[in-house]
Amino acid sequence: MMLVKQAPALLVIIPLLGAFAINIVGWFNKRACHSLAVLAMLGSFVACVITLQQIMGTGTISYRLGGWPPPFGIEYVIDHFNGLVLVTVSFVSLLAAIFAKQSVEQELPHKMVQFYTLFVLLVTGLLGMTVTGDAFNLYVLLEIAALTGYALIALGDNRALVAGFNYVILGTIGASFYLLGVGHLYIMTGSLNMGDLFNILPALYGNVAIFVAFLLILCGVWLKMAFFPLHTWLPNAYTYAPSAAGCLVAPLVTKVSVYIMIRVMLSVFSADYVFNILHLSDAIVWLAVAAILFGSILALAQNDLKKMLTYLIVAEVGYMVGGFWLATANGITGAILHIVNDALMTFCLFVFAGIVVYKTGGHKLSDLQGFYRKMPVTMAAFTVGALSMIGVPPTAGFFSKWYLILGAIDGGSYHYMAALLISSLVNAILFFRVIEIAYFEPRVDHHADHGPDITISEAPFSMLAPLLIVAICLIIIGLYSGTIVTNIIQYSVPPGM
Amino acid sequence: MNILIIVLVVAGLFLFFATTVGILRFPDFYSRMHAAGKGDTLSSLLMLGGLVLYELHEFNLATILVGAKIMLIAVFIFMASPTATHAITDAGFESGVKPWQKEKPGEEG
Amino acid sequence: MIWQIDLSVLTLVVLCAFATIMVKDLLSAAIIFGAYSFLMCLLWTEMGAVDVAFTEASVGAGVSTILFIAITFQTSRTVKKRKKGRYAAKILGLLAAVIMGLVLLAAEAHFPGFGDPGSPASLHLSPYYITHTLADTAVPNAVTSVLADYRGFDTMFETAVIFTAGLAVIAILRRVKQADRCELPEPVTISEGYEDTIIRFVSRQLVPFMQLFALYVVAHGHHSPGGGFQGGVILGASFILLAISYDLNLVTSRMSEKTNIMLGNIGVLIYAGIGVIALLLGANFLDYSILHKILPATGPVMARSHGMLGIEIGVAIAVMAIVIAIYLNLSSHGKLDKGL
Amino acid sequence: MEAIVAEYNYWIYILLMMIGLYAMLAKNNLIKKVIGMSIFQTAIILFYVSISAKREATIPIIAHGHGHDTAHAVVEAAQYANPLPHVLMLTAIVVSVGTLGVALAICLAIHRRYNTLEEDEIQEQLQ
Amino acid sequence: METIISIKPLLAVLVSLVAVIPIVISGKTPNLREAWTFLAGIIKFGLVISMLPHILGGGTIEYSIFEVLPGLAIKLKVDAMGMLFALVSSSLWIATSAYSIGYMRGLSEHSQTRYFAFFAVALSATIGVAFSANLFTMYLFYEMLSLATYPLVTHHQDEEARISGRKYLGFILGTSIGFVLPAMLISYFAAGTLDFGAQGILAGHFSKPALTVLLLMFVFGFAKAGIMPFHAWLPAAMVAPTPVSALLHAVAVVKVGVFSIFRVITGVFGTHLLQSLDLGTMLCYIAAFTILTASLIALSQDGLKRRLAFSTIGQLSYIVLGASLLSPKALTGGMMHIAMHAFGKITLFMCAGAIFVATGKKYISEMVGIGKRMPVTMTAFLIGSLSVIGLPPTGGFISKWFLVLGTLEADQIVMLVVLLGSSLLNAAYFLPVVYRAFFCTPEESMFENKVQEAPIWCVVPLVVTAIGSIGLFFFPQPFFNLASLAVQTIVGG
Repeated sequence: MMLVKQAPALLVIIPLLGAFAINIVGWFNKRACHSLAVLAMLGSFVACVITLQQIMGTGTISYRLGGWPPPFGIEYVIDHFNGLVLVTVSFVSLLAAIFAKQSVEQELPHKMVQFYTLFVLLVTGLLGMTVTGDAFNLYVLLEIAALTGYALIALGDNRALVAGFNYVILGTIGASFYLLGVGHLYIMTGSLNMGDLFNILPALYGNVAIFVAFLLILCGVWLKMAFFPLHTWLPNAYTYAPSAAGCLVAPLVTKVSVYIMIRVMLSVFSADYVFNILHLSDAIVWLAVAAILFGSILALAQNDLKKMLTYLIVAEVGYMVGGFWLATANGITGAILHIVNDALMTFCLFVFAGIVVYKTGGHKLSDLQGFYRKMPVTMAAFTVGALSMIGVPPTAGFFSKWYLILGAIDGGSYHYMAALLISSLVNAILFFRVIEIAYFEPRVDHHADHGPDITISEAPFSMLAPLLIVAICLIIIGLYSGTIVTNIIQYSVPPGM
Repeated sequence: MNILIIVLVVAGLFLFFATTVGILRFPDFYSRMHAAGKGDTLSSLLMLGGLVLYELHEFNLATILVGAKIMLIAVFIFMASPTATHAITDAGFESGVKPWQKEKPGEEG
Repeated sequence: MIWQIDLSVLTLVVLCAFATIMVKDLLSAAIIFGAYSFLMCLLWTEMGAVDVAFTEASVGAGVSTILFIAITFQTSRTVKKRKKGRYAAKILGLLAAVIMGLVLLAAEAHFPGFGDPGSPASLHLSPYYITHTLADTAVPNAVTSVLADYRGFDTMFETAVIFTAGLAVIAILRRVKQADRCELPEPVTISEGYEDTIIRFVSRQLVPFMQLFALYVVAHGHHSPGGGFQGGVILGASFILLAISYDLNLVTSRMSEKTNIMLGNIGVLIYAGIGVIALLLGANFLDYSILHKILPATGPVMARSHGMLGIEIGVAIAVMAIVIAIYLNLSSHGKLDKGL
Repeated sequence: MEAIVAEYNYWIYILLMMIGLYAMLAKNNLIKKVIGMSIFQTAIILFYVSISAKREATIPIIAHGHGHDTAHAVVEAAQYANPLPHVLMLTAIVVSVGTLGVALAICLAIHRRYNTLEEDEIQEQLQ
Repeated sequence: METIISIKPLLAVLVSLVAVIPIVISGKTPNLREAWTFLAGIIKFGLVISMLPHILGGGTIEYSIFEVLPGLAIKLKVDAMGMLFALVSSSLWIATSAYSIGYMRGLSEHSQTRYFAFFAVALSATIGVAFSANLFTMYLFYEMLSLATYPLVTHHQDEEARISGRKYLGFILGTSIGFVLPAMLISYFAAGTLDFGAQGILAGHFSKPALTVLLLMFVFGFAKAGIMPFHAWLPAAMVAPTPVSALLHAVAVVKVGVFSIFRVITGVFGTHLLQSLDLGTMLCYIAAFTILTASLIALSQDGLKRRLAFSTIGQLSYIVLGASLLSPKALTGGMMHIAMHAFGKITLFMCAGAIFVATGKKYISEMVGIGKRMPVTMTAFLIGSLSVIGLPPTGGFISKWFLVLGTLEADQIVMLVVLLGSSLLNAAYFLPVVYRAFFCTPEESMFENKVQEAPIWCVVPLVVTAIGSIGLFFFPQPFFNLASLAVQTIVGG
């Protein structure tokens, strides 16, 4: 009972403590790190599920840290929206932790302890960002996630360092913009608590300073989520990161940033302010269209699997941002649903990329030759992920796209719909190119230029299991997306839309 | 009392000014460091002393505590500042900075 | 607040910023940056933000500068004249800067005036903290009470951030593999073959005082500026001083890497642990007042005060360890045996 | 004069932010970028601290706080500076030094691999 | 006309899907594997048959599997039209699989397990389309079919297969995502449902131009129907092994395409709506164009399979034409043509395959006098071509007869001319083949090694289907009744 009451705190504290446990134990026994990490992830996942259950029972939960009443203390506010995101994040990170074992042993044998600690801390940061109801607390956790992210990415090969550095610079600009925006809100209202701000702000909607705060926060979050004009850091950073890190960072960081955007727009400002008072929707939807097309087309130009995926992420971010700014109930539903689906899809694909790296040592498309023959199960799972990316029913990707397009029709922005369809077609081309290579071209083993001399066969179980689980989830979630929407998401769509 | 304070502080300020002029005007590295090290240390000592006296105007435990703290600061400056100057000068010497002499023919340029 | 000082210092700050960006010699850039930070903390003292100033003095003017200097020694000291002036980047940067500047100016026009007692910021939340801190927590230093109690959760993650940073630096730089160690450049060192008695003596004398002072700052943070973080930084700085005046081996012999990491962990664990204890005692996370159940002879209010002391200590330990770790790794290319 | 005084801090923080941003985006040397980053963050801290300043207010340490008898002495909020931004900025400073450390570490590692800190040279080596 | 809820349709869909598992498991022992295939086929056929009486009794069978989104369920519904299609495909599957055993073994193809597995999946999808109760379900199975047939089309895994596979998916997926998906969403947004209604669901939601665009999106979107200009995948897909081509053309893919168009026209738009807006005529001309062009191209093809492919394109548009004439008789004819053409065309393809197995010849010009060597096959070929041309005594005649009546009923004289003209063209590109085969003496140089009939597994099925298409001339009742039932519900509804 007590644990149920404390679940909101536990879901962040368990991984935090876990990180230190890993770091201490790791000094004595490297092997223990992985299992500890998995345990921590499992714990926070359970806590998340309990929390979500609670919400669906009793509605929004507010948890006062230090027992201080808001707005004086920091509070956790958990409603259906971030309940859902919490479960997604913790689930994906649990799978990622399971996946990490082999690939870390192969890629970073000497940095295991640090890797797992940073890994778990990153998850802590993400969960904290998702769960908090305090604008500044969000910034601190943002920075934790960011720092761990920089480090995890910089652990990769040589190019990763440069990419990591750019990420540091741009990421810091983003976080600082967010902080500055919060500062503007604070100087105008004197409050930091989201709910409190939500109540105070309407009196100030006319004020330019508030608008600037809005812009700053938006730009900051866009930098973090690599929205189209500000995406430059992402592709290299995610391509050259260690694959175990990529599996965690790529699916989650951008999605959580999207979550933050929606959260701030709806819970600090209001749908009324964002959509009706400011007339930015059209411009931003056009930007999103640009993002989608740009991402898809550049993805088409890549001959490197991971890089292709990273450009797809840019496009997917365009989906979500655009979907939200369609300013229709369907659009927002689609955006939220897509946060969940895209996290899973991206994870599926990046895990696959990780397996490719583990098996062949490279991540060029040409490394996939003959995979269907050598590792049919893996390829089957990958195919599911690809289909979901393309948006073929009954995979999850189809249904979020469904809602997004409905939203587009609803809001009469057909250019967005067109962009979605085009990018689906491009995805189809992309993934069938991959499948063709893996299906038609016979494997020519050239281990000379490839590091690990592993004969290509099915991936080890600890890598295969997460892949299969997530592939199955993609279909199950696809089938149950109606249930998810009616029971969870519709509560987070602002009323009166 | 006040007179003393004023004298101390003004002397400190003057020395600071002198130090600055020295650093700007002296011909070479070593002499500048010389100006900086000495003037800096002494002037800060004087001013801190002035402040202590000022604190002790009304005389009770709290003010004595503060005064003691200020004196401690003075002591540390007294230890640290010359050492720093020495270190810098020494480093300069190690890296072979030549001392300045009055120009002899053939040394211009 | 004396606006004359305000204005003049601000102007100096801007000059320093320009200089440190423009100057070609990285070492002097680092020094000027130190001056910049120091002017900043003057400014803040003068605005009444003593704790911030204290932190900035110890971090910005102290540790950051040292780190910059270390990195300058280990890499290259001068900025190369670039072959082709990258106008694209310059124009982009200028454009971005100007646009941001204009936007911020537009907002600035609607701010309440500087130092206006009637601004919402000074009326909405802060009065509560100022008026209640004594009654709620028996800590006269409002900053400490807000930092460690009202918003203690932020501070816990702040500690986690610094811990993360240290870990990140280790993860990126630390070298264990033998091959890895060989292929890398020997770190530059100034300390070997050059023993200056004066410096060594003085710094050896100063170190204990520094540490004493650090402990004072930690313990007295309730009543005066300072607290765990500043104290921790000073503790770390004392070790850095040793490392500079002698060499890294002395430090590593005093505090091995393992001890260091352990301390870092333990520090944050103390913080989180106190929170968890509160949680186990049935209150919310980090609700120290519940601690009076286990602390002898303390009411809920004093329990908060003691809880804060506890976490300040934790913060201090963690910060000290991490500052040392960062410096050691940066100054020795992650080899920890010889370096600056 | 009053007008200037009322605005000056904010102008300066904007100026500093512009300098920092420019350095981060336009400078070629990585260390310079990092310095720009630090300036950028310090500027934001300056902004927050300026928010907290109050005329005729002293540092936010409640006077005569020693001893618990005065625990319920009436405290005038107007005479103390606003402590909240100070707290936030303590955190921000820590964050910035953390970021600084990581950035410098990456710089060092880059220099270790590419033996230069000039962005364009690194790019050349990457081609 | 009562409706019963029964799980039978679901079983009918799933049985071959489930069969995949044992097929894959028993991949090492071919006999067992093919035994599974047969078992599944027979069970499926049995299930379909078992539902037949109820349907003939004018009832329908429904089974709602899963409510995915509010107002959007994966739902199966068996009505006359679906039953007709299901009957055709499930019965022909057995024939095809029997044939493919002979074919694959005769050529000792590689990775036959994969082949049979995906074959089964494709059949599930086909039945799924036949039984789907709303557009969404249909779209789902439609895509499933496209993906399941990809490995079949590209079975050889060589460069040619790769290119044509690209073409295949490019056309099929491209159109279905690019046209059908948005069209479906727009209709869903407007009508709030996607369930097929007797009189459509779009009535009163759209202006005429909007409806026109929507209709075109659907018609071209279902590129499996091979309406020009989206037909190019069909000849390309000829690289596949012959049984696959047979499946594609006769049983599964193309029929799914036209069936979907049929469904959309009748179930989503509704004949009355189209009539009132006079959109049928437009479709008629599109179909007519395809018919004539395809027939003309077919004339110029030397490769037997390619000629058959183009003839298929033409024949499909007959069905579309039947749908778009919107008159009861034409609808009946169109539906029956699904069945009749299926039997005829599958015979032809099997023959082509048999010839290839026996002699390795692909080109008509090489088949001079082959009739003397393989009389059974070529007789079957003759029957098949008669059926496709539409001459008695073959089933093709009946369906075409109804189409002709339909044109008169809808007094579209142009279409009548088109039908007759195209029949002449059909004759012109089929009969020469037969003539050469039987009445020209081969120069011996072409037949160095003595050729006789293809293996028994190949011959039997094509004989069966040939007999079937004759039988359908004398006993068209089952299909005829189903078709007329369907038409009643559509027109009289």
